[in-house]
Amino acid sequence: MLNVDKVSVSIEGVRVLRKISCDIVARKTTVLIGRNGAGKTTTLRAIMGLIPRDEGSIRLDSDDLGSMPAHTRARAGIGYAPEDRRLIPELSVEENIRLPALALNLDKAEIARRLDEIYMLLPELHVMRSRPAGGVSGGQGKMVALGRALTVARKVLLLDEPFQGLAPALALEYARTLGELRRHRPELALLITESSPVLLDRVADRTLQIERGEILVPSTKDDKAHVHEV
Amino acid sequence: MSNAIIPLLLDSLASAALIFFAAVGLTLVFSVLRVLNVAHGSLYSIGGYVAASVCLFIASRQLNPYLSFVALLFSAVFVAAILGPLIERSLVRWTYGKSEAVQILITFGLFLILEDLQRLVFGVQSLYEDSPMRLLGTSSIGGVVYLNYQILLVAMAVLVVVGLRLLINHTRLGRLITAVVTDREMAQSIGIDTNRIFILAFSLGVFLAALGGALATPTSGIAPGLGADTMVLAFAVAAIGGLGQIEGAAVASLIVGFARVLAIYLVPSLDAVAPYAAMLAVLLIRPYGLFGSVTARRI
Amino acid sequence: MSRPILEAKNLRVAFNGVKAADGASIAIHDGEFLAIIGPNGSGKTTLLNICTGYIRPISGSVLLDGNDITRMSPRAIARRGVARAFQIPQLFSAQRVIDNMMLALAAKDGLWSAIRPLETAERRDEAKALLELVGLDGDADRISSTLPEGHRKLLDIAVALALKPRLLLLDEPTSGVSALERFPLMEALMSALRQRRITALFVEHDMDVVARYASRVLVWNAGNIMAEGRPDEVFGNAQVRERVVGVA
Amino acid sequence: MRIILAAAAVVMLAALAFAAPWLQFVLTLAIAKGFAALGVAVLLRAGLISIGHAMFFAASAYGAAFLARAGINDLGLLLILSVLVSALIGAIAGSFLVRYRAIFFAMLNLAVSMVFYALCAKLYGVTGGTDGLPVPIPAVFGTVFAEPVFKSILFYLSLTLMVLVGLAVHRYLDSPLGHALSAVHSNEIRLEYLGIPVWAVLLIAYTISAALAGLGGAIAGFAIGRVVPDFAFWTASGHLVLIAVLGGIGGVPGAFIGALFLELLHSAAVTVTDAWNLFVGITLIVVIMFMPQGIYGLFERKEAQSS
Repeated sequence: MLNVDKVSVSIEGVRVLRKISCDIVARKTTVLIGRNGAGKTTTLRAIMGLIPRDEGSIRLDSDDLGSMPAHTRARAGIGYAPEDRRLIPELSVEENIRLPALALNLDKAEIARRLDEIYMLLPELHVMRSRPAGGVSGGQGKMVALGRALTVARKVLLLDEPFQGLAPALALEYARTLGELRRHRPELALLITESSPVLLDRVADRTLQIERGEILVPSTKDDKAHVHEV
Repeated sequence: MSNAIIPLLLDSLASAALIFFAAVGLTLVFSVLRVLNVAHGSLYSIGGYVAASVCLFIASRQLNPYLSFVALLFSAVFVAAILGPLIERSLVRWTYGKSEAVQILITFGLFLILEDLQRLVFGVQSLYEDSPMRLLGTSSIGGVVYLNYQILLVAMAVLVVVGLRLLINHTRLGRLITAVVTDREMAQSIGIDTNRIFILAFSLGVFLAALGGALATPTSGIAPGLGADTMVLAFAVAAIGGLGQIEGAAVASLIVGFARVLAIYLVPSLDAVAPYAAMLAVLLIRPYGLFGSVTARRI
Repeated sequence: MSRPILEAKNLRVAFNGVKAADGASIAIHDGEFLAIIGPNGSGKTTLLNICTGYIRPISGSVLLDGNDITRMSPRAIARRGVARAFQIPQLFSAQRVIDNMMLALAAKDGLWSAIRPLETAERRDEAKALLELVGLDGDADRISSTLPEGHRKLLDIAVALALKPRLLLLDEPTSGVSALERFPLMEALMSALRQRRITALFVEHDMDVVARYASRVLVWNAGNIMAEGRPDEVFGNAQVRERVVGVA
Repeated sequence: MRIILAAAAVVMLAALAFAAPWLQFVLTLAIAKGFAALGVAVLLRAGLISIGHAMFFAASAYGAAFLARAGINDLGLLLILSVLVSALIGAIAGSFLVRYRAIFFAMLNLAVSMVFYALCAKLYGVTGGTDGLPVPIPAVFGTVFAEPVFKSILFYLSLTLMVLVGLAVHRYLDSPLGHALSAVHSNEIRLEYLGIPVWAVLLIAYTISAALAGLGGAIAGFAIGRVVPDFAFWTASGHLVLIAVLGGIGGVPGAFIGALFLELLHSAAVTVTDAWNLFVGITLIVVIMFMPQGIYGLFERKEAQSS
């Protein structure tokens, strides 16, 4: 579905990604594992067009995303929840979740349908929907960011370190939600980055390992070994 | 007593309205684009030059004098439609995400260019055409005579404040602007075409500046150097109100307008000092302006 | 037990209605390596912010060697021998790695001593030695913003050590450091602390690190101390296991 | 290599002024503005952009005019006193301005300088209003020279000061204090946690930068023979920043290179076109967009390649 081909990215003259290639497949949850600074976030930002590429191509189905400005990703159906939430504090939780729908100029019925779906998956968002987003805790904020990404994600959902900074109890909760999401939206292609793979064991269909800006192609055995080591 | 106070208040209000027009575009552009446009004053004076030229043309051809009101408005639209997108795309866009020093210098370069272009196009003479002001005549309250044009200025300023607030809080475009103001990258990744918002916001800023210049010409005429003078005044007002704060700019305009008129009545030689003294006084007590705030850095 | 170096008494702090500290008191004694653990958002970083004067508590006091430092600036507290390494590394990102170190060393020497160049032979050697300790000696001449996240973290710690503190506060020293580098880093850090007789307090998420290195553990939850004691005691506590460590 | 280059440049300037005396005035003025731009460049290292330094430039020139009126007429004494005046004003203004950063610092400097400007222009009885004040030719070691001779002396004195003061500033920037100044731009929190008082680092820098601007202003006052309020107008401050950036803020020579470049270009261009600012504006934008290290950066890059 989403195809990343030989993409290289530099930040301030330093190569951060070196010719990475990977396929993000529909109906599968792909986990991109790597330590901090390995290039996980940069990979997602490159897919979202938030950072210029030195070379390589990014395609969604048959469309070349690389040549299009960043905001077209959302219209193409790629949802993205950055690690640091990035909500608009003065708007309510629900307004934050609705925002992408406004940007995409969806009609009222469609907005309502998507909101219902999100509230079903994340009932706690419904409870706090009228609270200002600036007043929710860090963990709850992650849920709101997930909800907002789901408003957009028709085809692909990118989650950047969703468990980073979550207390263990909340992390379990979040992992359960991802399981629910897989059941309700089976067609979705999920790409999740993570530095500690403990919690992903139950959600990951496939894992990719990224190290110093390169995606390794590990044998299944190595992969498993890595997962269990930590 | 009231004989002294009422004209003072009216003068202050009218002065505040003109000052507000000079500053509101600056503060609006800053809030959306995060760029302090040093060339803002030049856009104000270009609006003034275009409006004065058209009004002089209308007067010289003895066309319907009421056309000059249309001319004032359309001069501003004209300037904004041409210069807004042109400047944003060619220069201002390049500075996004760069340091303030770079932004100030690039727009200072633009200021130098626009000031000389104005001299080349409109010459070094001052232009003065006050038919719009004369047409509206005068009224009197309690024996105090004042110009109806001043009331029009105040009304226009109020209209702009209310209009901008409605736009930002109650329209789809306003929501998208809020998102861009808060977090550009997030706005892009949820599907907002930020470049479009930037062009719109910058052009709106240019429109407000040019409108200010156009509305001011009937009262004071226009001459070289106005751009530089307007710039510092706009700076002062925007800073007092809190950069990026529209209501803040309105309140700051009132303060500066009042300070200025008071100085003219009391110590005429200090009228030019008043706005900056007010700015200094406010910023020393509230460094981020009356309505501004700064968030602490997380560590 | 010896007299505490640092004591925070009856602290109360709140952010947006969330209580980061609610009347709790903590103390760090000479020679300790005290770990603070607890769920995210429970106010651990805030605790460090208070102890270093970055924020002021609503009520309560912080004592250093028995002297009240509650209302002092981070600068004044730093000059009294308390150094800090940050969760998000705080570096002079546009400067070279070695310049980061030398400026810290110069700060300790006193900036005003002379209008001599920052880079002197002995200062460079001293900086190199500290960089070697954290394994960054090969990166001395790189611009620090170009270091990978994990290495920036190490540099941040080395900068704090350059201040030759008596008390070092470390905010998640191993986060951002790869699993493989974690233990070597901790070993090096521990030996540096022992050698220089530095007392340390560290906030940490990696329970393996805590279990192996902490001399005492304090569990912080919702602005209060939930448990306190030797690592084995604390990890034996059922409540702690459930709420903080997370049962897999 | 760099020292040889700099020495060669200074010798060339001296020779140029000797061979073409009509250039002396332009070169003196360029060095004067170079001092002021160097002051701006010092603050730019900390990421602070001042759109108000023309105030110190003007204050010092006014100071020289007032002191001359009060009967002091020795060049050396006048220079020292007027620089002290601007340093003192700098220390006072700086003591509250250094609390601010970024755009707020820029705006407050602007505000202070505009109050100063407006006062100079309006207080006719004291400052002569927009006509300004004359700065008479002072005595040099007790001797009053004819104007052409004095202007030559002034030029060679400025050139000498450029070298001496330039070296001193270079030394300052290379010291821990100078490095701490650049560090303010990178990370103030870390500086505080190193126990370094940021305000003191900045106040010292601000006072030095005001003194540098003052030195330039005094020289300009003597060279022109008059000081007017426009010395302090915000566009003049803008030009100082422009010179600093044009030259390149990386090193001390940048400010002087920028000033020389601009002044020489100016005197060449005014004979051809009226639209001088148009030209400067375009140059500034081109330099910022395509040569972020300024003109001085070109030399540095060459050296890096050759070594």
